[in-house]
Amino acid sequence: MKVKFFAQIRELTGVEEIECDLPVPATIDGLREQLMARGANWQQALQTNVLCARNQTLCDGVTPVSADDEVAFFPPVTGG
Amino acid sequence: MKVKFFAQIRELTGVEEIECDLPVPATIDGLREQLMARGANWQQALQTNVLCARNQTLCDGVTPVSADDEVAFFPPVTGG
Amino acid sequence: MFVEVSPNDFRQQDLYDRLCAADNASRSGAVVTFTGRVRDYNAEGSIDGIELEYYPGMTEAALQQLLEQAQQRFLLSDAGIVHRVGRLPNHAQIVWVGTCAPHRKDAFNAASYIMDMLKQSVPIWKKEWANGAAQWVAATSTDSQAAMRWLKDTDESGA
Amino acid sequence: MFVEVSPNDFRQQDLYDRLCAADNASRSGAVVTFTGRVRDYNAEGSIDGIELEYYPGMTEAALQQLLEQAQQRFLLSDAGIVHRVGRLPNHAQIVWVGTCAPHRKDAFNAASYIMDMLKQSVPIWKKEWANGAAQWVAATSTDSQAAMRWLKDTDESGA
Repeated sequence: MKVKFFAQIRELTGVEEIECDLPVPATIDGLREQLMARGANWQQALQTNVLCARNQTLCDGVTPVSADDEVAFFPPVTGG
Repeated sequence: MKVKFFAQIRELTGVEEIECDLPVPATIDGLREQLMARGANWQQALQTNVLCARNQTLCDGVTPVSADDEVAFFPPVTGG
Repeated sequence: MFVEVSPNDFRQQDLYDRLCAADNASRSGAVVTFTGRVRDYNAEGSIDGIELEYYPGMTEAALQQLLEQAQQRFLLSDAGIVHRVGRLPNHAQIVWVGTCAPHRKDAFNAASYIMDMLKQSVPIWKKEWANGAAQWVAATSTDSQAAMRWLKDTDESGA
Repeated sequence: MFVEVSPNDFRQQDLYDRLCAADNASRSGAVVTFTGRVRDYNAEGSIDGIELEYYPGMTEAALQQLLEQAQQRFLLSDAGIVHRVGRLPNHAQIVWVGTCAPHRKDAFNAASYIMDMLKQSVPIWKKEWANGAAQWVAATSTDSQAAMRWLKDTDESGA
């Protein structure tokens, strides 16, 4: 599945977008745990104050994900 | 003194502006009485729901007037 | 600050640029504009334009005083009002109010306040045309004398 | 209704004309526009412009949803949002919101509502530049998840 990162989270992970295997469990929280295992910077980036979207719609940690989803992690918004 | 009329009051009196002698008493209400004595249309025009200004500043019936003042009578405003 | 009363139509860009021309206005974070236009109906049915009468001199002074009062009440960088008079067809622009402020709440609230006060307390009178005849619009304020009280004495303003 | 997210600057007249182009919009009595611009300071001192990041696709969809929600909440004839992204210098235009309505209260309230919701719930992230370095702006909302809740499920909107 395609996973995108924005703002502080993009800068901390050092990537804008990656391809990930379907996590176990196949939920947003499962994916987040899998990503945080990649290293200290990933853990820092995704530990707190993170919002997520599945297929460009805001979602929760318990939201299920499937292989063809686009998931995104980003901090609280500060636009306008 | 110069006296101006606007909107419905201008149409009822049939004049935009007239020269008047200083009324007795020399107040807005004195002037109004003097004008209303001119005829039925004047009475109708100035009887109710009339605002007045002395030298382009809103004023009351008891406001004194002098010979070189500009006085105006007009209905409640409906602009914008 | 600027105030203009004239029969002429206006362009949005010109008034926006004029509002923002002052240095502190050009640096403000928020700009709000309001434009009022002739509706093609009233409570009774369709109308065929309006006609606005004003009191040259007093109307401009009242608008100017209104801007000063808005500046005392809200944190504004600048503000302007342009009001047309005379015969205006349906959908024509009637009035423009622009406000510049460091923060958007002040810009919104000031523009809204200016329009509310303008409607009830600036010497402008409206006729509506329908079926070839024009009828004066009745004032909606229940106590128009009270509504215009703020114009009586400049010392009372900004209370 | 229109939504646009782009690095390009915009002209007030163009957006006003675009907003009023629809037939029912051109006949509306009230038009309100809000323009947000880069302030040259923050709480710490002077800054040297900002940089805005967005989520192409999701940002536009959120803005579109916001307009639909405003139309359910207020009596609007039309509305539009244009938001710039990328590096923007001090005093540059950032965002434009325009609303058309039969009555001015709806136009004012809808524009103000759209800006409030946009600030707390549309995927855009801001960096401020100062002394050659850029710092992400911290979100002001105490519960940002709750603030964005309305974006989760379109069925919940307009409640």
